[in-house]
Amino acid sequence: MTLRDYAIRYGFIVLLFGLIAYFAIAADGFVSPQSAVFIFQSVAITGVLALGVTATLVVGGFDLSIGSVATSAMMAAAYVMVVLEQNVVVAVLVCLLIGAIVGLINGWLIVYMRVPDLLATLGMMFLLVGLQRIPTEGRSIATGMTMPDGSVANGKFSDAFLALGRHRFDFFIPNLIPVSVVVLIVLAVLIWFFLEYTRFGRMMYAVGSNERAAELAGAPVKAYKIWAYVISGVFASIGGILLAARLGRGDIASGNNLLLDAVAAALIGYAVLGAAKPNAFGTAIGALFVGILLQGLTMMNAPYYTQDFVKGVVLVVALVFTFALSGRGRR
Amino acid sequence: MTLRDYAIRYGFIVLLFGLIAYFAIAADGFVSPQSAVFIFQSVAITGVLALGVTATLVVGGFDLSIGSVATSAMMAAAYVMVVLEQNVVVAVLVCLLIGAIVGLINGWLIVYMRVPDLLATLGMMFLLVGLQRIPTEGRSIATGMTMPDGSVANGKFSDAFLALGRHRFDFFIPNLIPVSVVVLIVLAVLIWFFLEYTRFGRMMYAVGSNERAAELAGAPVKAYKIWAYVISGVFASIGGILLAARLGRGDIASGNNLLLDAVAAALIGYAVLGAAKPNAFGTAIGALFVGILLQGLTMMNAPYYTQDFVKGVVLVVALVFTFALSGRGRR
Amino acid sequence: MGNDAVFRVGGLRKSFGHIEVLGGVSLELHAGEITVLMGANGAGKSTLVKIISGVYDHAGGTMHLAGENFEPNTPAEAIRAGVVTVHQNINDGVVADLDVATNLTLDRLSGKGAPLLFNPGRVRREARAVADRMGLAIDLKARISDLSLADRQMVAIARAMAHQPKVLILDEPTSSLSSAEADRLFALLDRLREQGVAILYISHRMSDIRRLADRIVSMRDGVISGVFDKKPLDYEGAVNAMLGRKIHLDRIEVRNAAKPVLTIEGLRIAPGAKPISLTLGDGEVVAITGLVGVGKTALAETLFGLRKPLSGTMRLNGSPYTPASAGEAIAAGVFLVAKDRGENGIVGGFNIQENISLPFHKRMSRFAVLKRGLERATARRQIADLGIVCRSEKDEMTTLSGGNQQKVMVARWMAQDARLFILDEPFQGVDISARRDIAAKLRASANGRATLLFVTELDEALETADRILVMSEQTIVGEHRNADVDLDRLLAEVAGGPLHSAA
Amino acid sequence: DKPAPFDKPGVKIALVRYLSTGDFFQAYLSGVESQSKALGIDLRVLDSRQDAALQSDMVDQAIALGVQGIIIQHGLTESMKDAAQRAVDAGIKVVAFDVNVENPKIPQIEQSDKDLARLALEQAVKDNGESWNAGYVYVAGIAPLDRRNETWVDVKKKYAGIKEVAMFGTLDNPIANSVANQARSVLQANPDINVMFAPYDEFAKGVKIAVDEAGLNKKIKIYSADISTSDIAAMRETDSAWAATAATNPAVVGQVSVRALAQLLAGEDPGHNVVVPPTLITQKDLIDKDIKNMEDLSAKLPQFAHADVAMPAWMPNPNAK
Ligand SMILES: Nc1ncnc2c1ncn2[C@@H]1O[C@H](COP(=O)(O)OP(=O)(O)OP(=O)(O)O)[C@@H](O)[C@H]1O
Ligand SMILES: Nc1ncnc2c1ncn2[C@@H]1O[C@H](COP(=O)(O)OP(=O)(O)OP(=O)(O)O)[C@@H](O)[C@H]1O
Ligand SMILES: [Mg+2]
Ligand SMILES: [Mg+2]
Repeated sequence: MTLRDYAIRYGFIVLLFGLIAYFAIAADGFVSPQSAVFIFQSVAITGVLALGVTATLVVGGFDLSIGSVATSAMMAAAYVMVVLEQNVVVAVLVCLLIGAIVGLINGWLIVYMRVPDLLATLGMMFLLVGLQRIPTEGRSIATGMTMPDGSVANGKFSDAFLALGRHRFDFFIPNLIPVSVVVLIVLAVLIWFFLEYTRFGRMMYAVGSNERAAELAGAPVKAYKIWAYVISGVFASIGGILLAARLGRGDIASGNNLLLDAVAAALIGYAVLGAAKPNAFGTAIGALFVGILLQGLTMMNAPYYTQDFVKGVVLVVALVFTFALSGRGRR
Repeated sequence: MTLRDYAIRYGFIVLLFGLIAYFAIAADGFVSPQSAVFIFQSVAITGVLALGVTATLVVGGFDLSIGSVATSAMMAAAYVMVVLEQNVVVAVLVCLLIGAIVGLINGWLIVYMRVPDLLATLGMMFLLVGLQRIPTEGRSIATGMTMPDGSVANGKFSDAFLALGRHRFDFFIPNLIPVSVVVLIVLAVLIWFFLEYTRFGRMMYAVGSNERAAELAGAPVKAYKIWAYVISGVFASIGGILLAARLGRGDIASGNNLLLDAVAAALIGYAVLGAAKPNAFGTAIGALFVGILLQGLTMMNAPYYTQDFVKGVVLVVALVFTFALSGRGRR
Repeated sequence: MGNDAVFRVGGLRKSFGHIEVLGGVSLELHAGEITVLMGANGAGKSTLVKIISGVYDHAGGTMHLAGENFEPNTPAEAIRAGVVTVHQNINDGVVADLDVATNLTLDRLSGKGAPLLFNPGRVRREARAVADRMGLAIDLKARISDLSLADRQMVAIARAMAHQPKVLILDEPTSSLSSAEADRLFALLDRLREQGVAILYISHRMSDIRRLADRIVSMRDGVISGVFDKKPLDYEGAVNAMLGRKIHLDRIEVRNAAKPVLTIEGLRIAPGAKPISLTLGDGEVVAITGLVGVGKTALAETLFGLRKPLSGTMRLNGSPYTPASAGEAIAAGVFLVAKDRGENGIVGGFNIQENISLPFHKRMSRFAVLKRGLERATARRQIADLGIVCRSEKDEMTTLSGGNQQKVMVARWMAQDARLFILDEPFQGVDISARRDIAAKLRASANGRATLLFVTELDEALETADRILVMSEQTIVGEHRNADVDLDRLLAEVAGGPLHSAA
Repeated sequence: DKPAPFDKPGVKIALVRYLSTGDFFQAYLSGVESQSKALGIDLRVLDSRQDAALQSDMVDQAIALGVQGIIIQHGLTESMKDAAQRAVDAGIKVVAFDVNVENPKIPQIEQSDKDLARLALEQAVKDNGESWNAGYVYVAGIAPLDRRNETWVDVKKKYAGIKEVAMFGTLDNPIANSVANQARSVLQANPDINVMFAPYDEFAKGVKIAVDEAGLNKKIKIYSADISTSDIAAMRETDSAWAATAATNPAVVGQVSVRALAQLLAGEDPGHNVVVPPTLITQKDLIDKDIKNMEDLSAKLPQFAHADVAMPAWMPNPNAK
């Protein structure tokens, strides 16, 4: 490998370590197990969403609805527990079901109705943003809330559900690793293994690169594409469950920022290890990268607007570096 | 033409008229010149942005930075007039320059640095969102504001500039048509004519459909792509100027929804007249469609969250109708 | 003719990474003369063409057009200087989403002097003129994406012709044309030759070369290995120079079918078509030939489960065979090498190894996890077997020459044993020696399966098959044992179909 | 017994909103609705969804609809000033809530952001003395937050011992989640913080999550503004760091807005500044009085349930059962 090849492959990782080194020196308290765990925790939700959208990127699609699926799942979890007074299992199942159904509808629209992916998922996004507010007429859901009909909702978030957001596992240090981080890591490893090492994952890449060729090689292309959207929907709903568990209520929010941050992580993933294609490992690193950047800047007391700015600059520079060097598509 | 062809071609238009007819009956005061003008005015800014992003869609790209370009232009206009105490011409030129420069950078990143379009423009979006807040440390810009250094900014929005947002031309009825609507219509006609009836426009479609073939046929493909982003940037900055002129201040919280609404309009445009590709006429109709829908719903006293929901449902249904019937991509 | 060279290339060099593809190529083109460039797959022909036409830059050497230095940085500059090229990859020549008229006049939309406004009426008139010159009978309003490959190719050629070029370069222009269309192209090339255009023509088809060549230049491994301009031209010498060895022309030994593998009865593939009945036997290689658009691909697709027959039955090894999808066909042991590899075969994001294993993931995995070792071993075996020119099994497909890409497509489906092996235009862009190799491999491995070939080129059928069937108007109209074929009858049966393309 | 025009039902008014998403705005709307109902008013809601330009158009639209009164809820001075003037010129009565339209004819309904911040900070000083290290959550450019910020700046000037060691904040949604992420970093970097001032309940919720996650809930106290049912639950948790919040009841503000407008329509003068006084709500209040939700709060803190503002004798009280 030439120096350039090394730069393409490891440039981004080097940048990441450079960043860590810089913050370690410049920001008090940046280097500690707690801090590391916290970075993971802060990106757990967007990371899970980003891993899901990676699946749709792999089959050559895109899913703009993930942010709203996450907030819909959060609202649904709260509604099931607080208003319908059901237990944690029902709440989690309802969320996952919502994710799967939305994914199925997205996939159906795109595959069978041939609506372009951006379009179908954008429509779904608007639809969900509205839908999730209808049952409570736009109110957030919390124990003791007054429903539109004047009654009071007396259910509460079960402790088991809240533990998803708050419990911490011991790991050398007691009470170190939160459930959400474990969920992130497990899902990342799962989807990474799935995409890289199983025949289904491989075929999804084939579908994304040349659909017709994959079909002529005997793959049920339509099914693969729909599955990708289902994965994306289910992952987004898991993100929503984590969000509900962390907030302890059903919070009215559009999820736009979740969408953008997740997409940023997945796209940064293109640059990791010079992959230049969607990949789960890259997505996870991309999410971490954004987390480290924001954590470090916040610890250095940088105002919020400089964080967006720095995020943008680093993103652009890192990507120029990777893509310009890798020379994909150069003659 | 078969019935189906008619349905594909005119289905969306019929839907539009159906909607208008429905609201005319159901909502008091929906049918009036003022109401029509109001609809145009309510979509003028997103419409201008949508027309710009159409140009990037035509060359097979995408521009996620338009919303932030518009708000940056708005902040810049306010800064130039209020803090730097310059006149209207300077303010407008600075805005257009910002749009053009951002477009050039986007184009350069995508064409020469080969950064994928979504990635490059997403990075630019973050960057601008941060950048526009730095000069005033996140404050909104209005006459009499205190600057970070403690001084007071005493410039004001010139009347000529405010007229861009507030003046109304007489048209049968006195003071009927606002400047922004005229701008929208002029830009829509311009870009429509450009894309459909000039060789540059045709070539842009060729570039979007098959970059390599266009290049081998002797087209300066790189230049066309960069131009598309410049168009998009400049249109977005015009949107920002209109926004600033209407608000009379540089408000950091405004313009959140511009990106998504503009993208929705441009994508709905695919369905108009069965085009199934980005086109300026469709984009304009798409923007109007959203405007009519929201206006009608508002007049029927529908709460805000049902508006998102209905927007999503109508969007999805209209598109399923068009794309499923047209059978594009069917073998 | 044979006097001053209009176009001269001297000592041209080009490398991709560490691999030198052109090692100092010198070439002259003369006005009013057709120079045929011959070379095995991967010899560097297309690379040379891309340098001349301004797509690639080069590492050394000179180019002169009419005595002046010629250094195009972009395709646009080359075109404006009068050097017009039809590239090998057809889809690089047309814009699928635009209509025929715009495609025919596409290059008039750029450059100085082009009218600013796009006037659909004028464009259609201009396109009509261009089409008429070529005798092209295509609906000008049709979208390219609705056209067959052959029609797309004709559109790309017609546009190049319309330029009144000084130098015209055609890189395998007939690889997907029928003989009727090729004849029209040849007639046109004759006219251009008379008008004094210098033409560089690249082809692997001997029939084209015999028909057109004034001079032959042979190329091997990135250098010119022979120039033949004495009449009568020494075709055999040219082939030997391009291969670096003598080609041995074994007559094929025609075999008779053993027990039947596939039996088709009363199969109708298009409304109004006569039913097809045929039997393919074990160990037999059968070629189906016919003009473009007579239904060859439709029949192939029917056998592979991609389309449903209107009526009729198929039996595979005696049991009913009704595939509903490619997946089911593959599971039943029916494999198809589809035509048009760029669209239907190659997965661009995958390397050679991943392309080869594509249809056999299930067989190459345990608990859904792919066995990468097996995958690699299979790819290596296939690369060696078919003589694919590449650095390793990890090469990206885009770095292979056209012919080698085609070999990968054949290699993919030969990686496992088939019951019925269908190949639709498998020799597209493959050089003579590789074609013989593939044909020999097909024949050598034919036992245990039935092999069915769809080819437009009659030569290819004669070189490969035990039996030749003729197709016309969506049905089989003739059958010949490939020994002492009655060529007159065969050609008459071929011509019995419509002369125009279907789409 | 009610003065004209309220002697007959069917008086038409419009509520022109800038902000609508969130509990505060939902509760405000419900207050507007309940008071309108009590007065027999036909209410139109025009929702600009944070589009300031659209909001000013909506005033024109309301004029075209022929309403008799308009409530402008939030928005920007610059964009609403002219629109409000046009409405006044058209002979329509207008009141404005939380946006200064700089018009002597238009009563300004206010929930006094300065008072909100002041009440919360006074409590903070009472609980923690006059010197502490504060983390402050603030995003510039949002009008009510800017006004609350002024009070914070004043308080810092007044007490030299109060140090702002970190300032952070974001409006990325879900806001509480994003603020929680930031607050975690801030707490990690500044272990000396003992008071968090988060003058917006979404901010406070985020800070509370971070404080809990960092296990610092006994060490840090949170002071905020605004209240909702879920805020009450969060404040009532055992060892909750959320010590106090100052709030006006958004539903009451909504009712007051309608009442002030009704007074104008009836020819009375509600005064130019109609201020709805805020209430301080401490953790101790909530626990001692066993307040679990907004209804309990209204029932047990009467000053929260009803403000005797813009309340002439003829005015029906929608809260009266
Ligand atoms: N972009 C590229 N990167 C690396 N190697 C390349 C690239 N393009 C071509 N090559 C290599 O250059 C050599 C010449 O390829 P070229 O396409 O010129 O062959 P050709 O003579 O046109 O063959 P064919 O008859 O098969 O079309 C091949 O070995 C090929 O692998
Ligand atoms: N009028 C048409 N419109 C769309 N597709 C068509 C039309 N005619 C044929 N096709 C498609 O084009 C392909 C080629 O058709 P067909 O089988 O008739 O040609 P062929 O004899 O195989 O010719 P070729 O030599 O070009 O492969 C088939 O997949 C068929 O479905
Ligand atoms: Mg070639
Ligand atoms: Mg065929």
